[in-house]
Amino acid sequence: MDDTLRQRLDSTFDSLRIVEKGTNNTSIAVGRNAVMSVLSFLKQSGYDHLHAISCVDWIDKGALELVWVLSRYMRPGEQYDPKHAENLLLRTMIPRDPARMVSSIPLFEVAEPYEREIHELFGVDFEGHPRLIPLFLERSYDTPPFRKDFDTRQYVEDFFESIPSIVEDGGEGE
Amino acid sequence: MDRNQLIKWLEAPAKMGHKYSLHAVYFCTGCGIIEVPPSITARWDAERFGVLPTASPRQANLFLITGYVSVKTLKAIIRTYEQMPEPKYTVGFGSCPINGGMYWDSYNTIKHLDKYIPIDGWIAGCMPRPEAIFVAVTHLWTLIDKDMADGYKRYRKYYSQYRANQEKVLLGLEWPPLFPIEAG
Amino acid sequence: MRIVWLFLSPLIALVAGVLLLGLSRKIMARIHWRYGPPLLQPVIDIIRLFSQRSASHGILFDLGIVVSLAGSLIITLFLPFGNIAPLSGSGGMLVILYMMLIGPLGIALSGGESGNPNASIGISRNLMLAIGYEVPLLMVLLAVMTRYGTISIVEIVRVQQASTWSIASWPLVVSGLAYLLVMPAMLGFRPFEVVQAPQEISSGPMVEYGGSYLALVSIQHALSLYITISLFVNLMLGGSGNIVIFLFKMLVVFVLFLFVNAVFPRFRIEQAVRYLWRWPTLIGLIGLVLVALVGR
Amino acid sequence: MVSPVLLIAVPLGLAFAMPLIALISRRLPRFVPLVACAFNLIVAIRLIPTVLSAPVIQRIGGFSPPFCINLFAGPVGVMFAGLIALAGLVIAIYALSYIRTGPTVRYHMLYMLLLVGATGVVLTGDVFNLFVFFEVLCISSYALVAYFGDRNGLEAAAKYLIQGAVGSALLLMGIGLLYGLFGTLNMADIASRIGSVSDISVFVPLALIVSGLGVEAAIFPLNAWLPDAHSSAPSSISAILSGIAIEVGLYAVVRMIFTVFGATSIFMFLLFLGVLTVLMGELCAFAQTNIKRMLAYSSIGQIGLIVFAFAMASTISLAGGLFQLLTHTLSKALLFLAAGYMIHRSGSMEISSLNGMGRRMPLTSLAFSFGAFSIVGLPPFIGFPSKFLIVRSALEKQQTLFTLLLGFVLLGTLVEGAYFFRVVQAIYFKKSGDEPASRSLAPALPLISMLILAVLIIFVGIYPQPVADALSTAASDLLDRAAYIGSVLR
Amino acid sequence: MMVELLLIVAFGGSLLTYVLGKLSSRLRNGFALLNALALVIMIGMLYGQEFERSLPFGFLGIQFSIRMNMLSWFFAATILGIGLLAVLYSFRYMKGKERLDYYYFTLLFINASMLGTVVAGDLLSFFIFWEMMSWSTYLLISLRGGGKAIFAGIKYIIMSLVGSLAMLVAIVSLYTAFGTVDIGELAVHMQSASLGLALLVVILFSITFVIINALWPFHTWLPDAHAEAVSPFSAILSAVLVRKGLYGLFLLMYVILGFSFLDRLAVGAISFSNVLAWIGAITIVFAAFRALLQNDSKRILAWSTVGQGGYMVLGVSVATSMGMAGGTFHILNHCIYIALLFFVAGAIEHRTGGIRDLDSLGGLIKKMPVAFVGGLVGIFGLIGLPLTNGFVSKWLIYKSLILEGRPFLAFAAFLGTWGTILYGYKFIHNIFLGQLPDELRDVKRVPFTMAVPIMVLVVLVFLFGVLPGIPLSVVNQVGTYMGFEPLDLNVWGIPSESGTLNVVNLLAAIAVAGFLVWLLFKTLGRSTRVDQSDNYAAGAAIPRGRYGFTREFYAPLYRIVSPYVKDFPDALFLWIADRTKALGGMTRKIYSGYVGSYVMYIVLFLAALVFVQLTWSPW
Repeated sequence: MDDTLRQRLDSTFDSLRIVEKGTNNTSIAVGRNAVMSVLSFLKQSGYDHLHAISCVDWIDKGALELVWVLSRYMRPGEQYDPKHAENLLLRTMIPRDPARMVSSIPLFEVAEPYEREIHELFGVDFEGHPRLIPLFLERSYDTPPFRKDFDTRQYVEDFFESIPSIVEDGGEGE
Repeated sequence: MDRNQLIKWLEAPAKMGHKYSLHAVYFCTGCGIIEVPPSITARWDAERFGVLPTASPRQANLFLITGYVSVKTLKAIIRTYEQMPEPKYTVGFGSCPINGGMYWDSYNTIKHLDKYIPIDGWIAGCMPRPEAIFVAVTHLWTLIDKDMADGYKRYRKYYSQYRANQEKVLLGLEWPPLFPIEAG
Repeated sequence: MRIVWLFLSPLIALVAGVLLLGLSRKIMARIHWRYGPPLLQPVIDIIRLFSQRSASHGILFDLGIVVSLAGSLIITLFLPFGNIAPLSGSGGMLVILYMMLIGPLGIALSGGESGNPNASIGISRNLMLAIGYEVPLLMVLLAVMTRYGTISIVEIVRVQQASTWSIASWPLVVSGLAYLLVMPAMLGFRPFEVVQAPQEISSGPMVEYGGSYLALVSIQHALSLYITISLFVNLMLGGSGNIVIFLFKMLVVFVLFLFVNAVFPRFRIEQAVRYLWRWPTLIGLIGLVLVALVGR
Repeated sequence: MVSPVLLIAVPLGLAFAMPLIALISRRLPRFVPLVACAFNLIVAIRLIPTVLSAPVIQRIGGFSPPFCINLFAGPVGVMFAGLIALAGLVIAIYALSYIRTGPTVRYHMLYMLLLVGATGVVLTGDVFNLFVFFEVLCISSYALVAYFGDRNGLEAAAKYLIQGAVGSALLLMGIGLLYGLFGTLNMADIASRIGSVSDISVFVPLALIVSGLGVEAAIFPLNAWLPDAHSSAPSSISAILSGIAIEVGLYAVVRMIFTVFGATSIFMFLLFLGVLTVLMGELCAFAQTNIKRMLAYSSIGQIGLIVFAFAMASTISLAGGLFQLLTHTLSKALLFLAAGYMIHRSGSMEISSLNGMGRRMPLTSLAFSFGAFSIVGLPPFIGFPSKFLIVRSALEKQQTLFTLLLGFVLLGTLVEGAYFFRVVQAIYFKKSGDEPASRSLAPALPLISMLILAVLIIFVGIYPQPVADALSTAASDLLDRAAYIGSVLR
Repeated sequence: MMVELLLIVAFGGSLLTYVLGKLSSRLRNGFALLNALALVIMIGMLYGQEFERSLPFGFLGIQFSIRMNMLSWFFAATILGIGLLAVLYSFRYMKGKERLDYYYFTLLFINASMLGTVVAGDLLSFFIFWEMMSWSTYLLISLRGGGKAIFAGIKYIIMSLVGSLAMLVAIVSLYTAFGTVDIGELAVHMQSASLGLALLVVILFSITFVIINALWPFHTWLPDAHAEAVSPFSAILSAVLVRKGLYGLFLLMYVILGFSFLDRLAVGAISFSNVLAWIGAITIVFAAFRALLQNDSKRILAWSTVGQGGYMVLGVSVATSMGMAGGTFHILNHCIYIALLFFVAGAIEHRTGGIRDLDSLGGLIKKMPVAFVGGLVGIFGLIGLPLTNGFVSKWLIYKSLILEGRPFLAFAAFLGTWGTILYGYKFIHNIFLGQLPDELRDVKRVPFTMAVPIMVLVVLVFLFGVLPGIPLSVVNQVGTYMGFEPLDLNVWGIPSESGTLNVVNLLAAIAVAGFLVWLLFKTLGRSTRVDQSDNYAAGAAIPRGRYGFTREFYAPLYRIVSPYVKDFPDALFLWIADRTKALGGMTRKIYSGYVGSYVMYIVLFLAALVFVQLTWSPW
């Protein structure tokens, strides 16, 4: 992440924290409602490839953290060179119970399946998402399975054990 | 082909036929399938036992489920099992179909497969080796001999229970029940 | 005496066909360095299939299989087998050519009835492959028929018995070569195994065949194997006087094409038809022209 | 036996009496042409049996033949007169209800004059008399073409007038030269003296007369007036024009060449001219979208066919030519009449506007298709025997040139078949987009006239024998000059 | 006296049907059926009679005459048989459509005029009936209206006009040469005819007959005409009307000229029969591969008619007694199973509301079993499977070709058969087999009056296949009439020495084998009926209504074959058509509308006349 970008980021956005951990591992923490503007700014400055959106469940802080993984392959004015790939993480915290977030599909079409996955597994509701239908799971669960407060063993206990095994001898002989 | 083999052939050709010609539908799910190719090629050669991979379930009588069964895969397994012609045997391959294996506490995997479709034989082990398949096959021979491999009969007899379990897990199937379910 | 042969020759054909099938699986296994199933594995398969209850898609689904097997059985009556040819009098080569058509057509009708797209794709591939190999095959057959000036196959065999095999006689060696190039396609062996490609269209027309249907179809497959090879032996290799030599010749031919089958990958249907309409047809055409020039 | 001069005198008298009759009552003059034509038809039919044996020579003015104007009522002449009377009668019936607006009295008078001119040209035996009647015919047809008085009607009439005038001037010069050479105007007299003069001095008048008459007879280079005249004239007039006027012009050309000049060497030129006319007519018609222009061009094609038949100068070919002339008169009249009412109903002359006419005017479209099928020459209709005779006469020549030219002519009929069938299909099988297909028959009178023509077409088509015999005697009469001269100068 | 009555009843019947139609449709239908039935009975009574009688009235000095012999009886029987079935079929098929009186009148009028051509004793009446047949067919082809039907109609009438003009010139040149048009007398005169005249007559006549018989270069009108005509009429069109061309060829080659005369016409290898044979061969192969590319049920059948025409010409041109018998018998067989196939296609179109596109049909075997049986038997006959009538006639043709030592022609014929198998199966598969689409779920069965003709023809296909002796005896008599020694045959087949055909062994073998296999299947196999949705789809439930493979059924073959089977005769004729239109447009420029140029033309004409006379004085 070159310095010119850092200064421009600081100047345009106020509540912004940039953390550098080693080479090529910078992350930007930003407020919930500034995400879209930062995303579009980053997109204009070359970070146009959204790898993935992932979600972390900070149950003790009572918040869900959404992480956009972006990367850039050519500095403005330079030729495309895969060796110059620079990755960037954009983090934001959203409350757990009214877990609601603006969908980033207008900026990145590719975000559609990621947002559906997060909606299905973390229960985050993305406004403006065209098709928030289940992606992997056959069944629906009251607390989304990937949340920490979802006790999977308990669920298995209640649901799978509850299914009776086949009563063999009940019927008459063959 | 000694004498008593011949007598067995004459007395119960169907059973002997089934023993020595087990055409298998390999249901490639989970990590078990990687064990199947070596078992049918030069090193282990399943064909010696008459075990041959077939293209469609209609042509098969052995159903090998080779790995963990997620909820979505169960729908395909039930569909394939129901499309196989009648005297059919299923073998659960590896510990996952038996009791969920290492995914025992996962919300998305089926723990006891025999609650949904009848299983005739199990091969324990978290990825049993190809020889284990042949042990299973020979074991299946003895079961067929003693008429104990009657999974398909149990399925027909207790179909209502099986169907109930299936519908409970899969919230409604897209095809009608295989056998008519009596009231209740 | 002829009545006995009337019932015996289909049985012999059946046994020979099934043995050939079993042998082919054994030899393929040996080529793969595998031990391979017992020789009578096809018989075991058929017994097991007959004991299975299967799903039917309608009357035509059953009738088609029955017609195709009946058709193949009848051809064995027309083909001379060693010196026995029970019905060869009533029709000759033309009847054989048309009856060879009933087998695939019967399966095509019942496969179509099964309502499965894999079956329909398999059938359309089968018919395309058929018109592919029919072009050179017809040239070869016409060359043979015009060369010997008759359409009765018994006559052709008798002339070959007297003189040399037709594959060795001058103008027909070219046609023989074309016939050799076309045989894998007729047998449905590996370079041209587009019809029952298990990996691509899950065994083509046979996708919906269950127990007894699959049994009848495998019997029909064995019979068509027998018919194709015995036709080749009769026309090209002079179909010998007694049965043993006849069977031996069939075995040699069969093993030759089995080796080809064991090592070749599979054509795409378009490549197969383009190949069949290029080299075998060219050679067949040259053969036909030579026969026409050399004169009767 | 009634004298042929009545054929001319009565209609002439009635024509001039027309204004007086108009004074008596406005609606009466419409029936005068009807009466005249009927009378003519009866007289002609009465005359035919006598004339078939020997031609009737009628002296006018009491002098002996070379000096007086004589009428030559041969089989050809009388048959033509009958045909003119028949066509005139039918079209007069049609015109009763078709011509309502504008100066109807003048229309009927001119119509009568046209018929008189035509009958006169056909019957006269005197060259100058031929010119006089020819002028009467042409002038009345110029006037009638401009009857509607709309823009292209007037323009077409003007063009027709200019060309006709040039033609008549040439004709007059030719006759003057003839008179200068032989000092007589009687056809038979000229015919007998024609051999005594050097070739070139005979050829010039022949060229002048042929091209003069050719303008009216619509032979290829001279027929530029026909498409405009026929398409912008009222339908009844274009019917009478292409039915009668052209045929009479053609008769005059043939009479001049065969009997008066006896110039047998010009036939080869006429042959090529005929074939050229056929091809020109048919090809132009093929590219037409206006129904009346198409029918006009098809008339050119048919005329070319008739010229082709006449130019072969054998009795069968002349009989075929006359038969084809009869076919053309009847079927082309029927086509124009039917087309007239279809245009009247659909409002525009475009073929596309005729779509679905089969439902709206079933009888008229049936008549139209009868006419179309008979012009193309399909069996049960009148066109087939005439085409058969022409083909037979061409092939009887046993020369490859004639077979080749016949091939071209048949190609012409093929093209003709193409565009006529296209129209028939448009009428029957195309749906007319706009208003619902309310069945409204044409008024009774035109239907009657169309019905008469249709019945004639089918009857002669099925049983052509009597007509064919009569025409062959007429053809032989046209051919032998000696008999003509002998009977007149005896 | 009977033949005149036949003609009167035929023509009178058609006119009366029209008149009755005005009164009530039931009366008209009843009368049409009665008329057709009466005609069939009358032709039955005329079997075996052989006479030639001149009629009282003539035409321009030429006497008409009537001629009845085995050849004309054979064709007349096919015309009236198929005519009866077509009339019966069209009661239900045409119900509810408009212009029914017109339809029935033209249908019976065409049948009558075809009858006339066959019964005509002299060439002029033959020509008159021929012309009436062609323009009434034109009127019936474009019955349905709409752009394509009109295009098909115009195309047909122009090509048949070319044919009939050529025939007119030929007939008249014969008349001028010998003074008579009577077929009997001509046959005598022709032996002494000059070579040039004979060549001209042969070429002109064969142009007409090749056009009507839709052989290769002049076939282009047939596919359009069939696809656009109503089904009962396209059945008549392809079964019988197209075969008038063959009747003409028989008349020309055997009755008038006699085959010995034709060989004299040959120059080196190019003899008349050779050229005809090669045209037939090209037609077979070209039509077979063109039919593969079609996607409309009627167009496939139309192209198969073109192809089968090639077989008949092939059989006839070999001109041995066996080839002749094969060709003639194939005419009868083809007329049976192609009419059957068109009735089936019509029934499908009638029941599914006019769907003819093969991609949107399927699975109709469940809903229309009668149509399926008809279609299957028709396709079997078309292919020529043993036990069907097509097999016997194709067997005769192939045998004569091979024994005559003409392998390349035999190769073309065999290739044609394989092409037939491919498009025949496509016809059956796309319509009857496979998944039944949702919108066709409530299709009703084939109505009774349409099922009767289908069933009659199915019985005929098998009857003539199993007992070929019956039809072959009639074909033998036709052969003897044309100067060929009859085949020695018994009821079951041809016991000749060089390779016999014995259908009874075939029948017995197939019956026994079939029964045995059925027994094996019934005892050993136990199967349960399963609905079409219970199908293998790699574990998934099948998508409703979209689970089938019909589109571009032979796609790889299309890619290989399509560059070679472009229909260039069709393109050629269309190019000629619009060239003449352009030429017409150009010539119209002469009438430029400017009167000055008109007058200039007159003066120029005069000047040219005089100038030519002065310089060369030719006149």
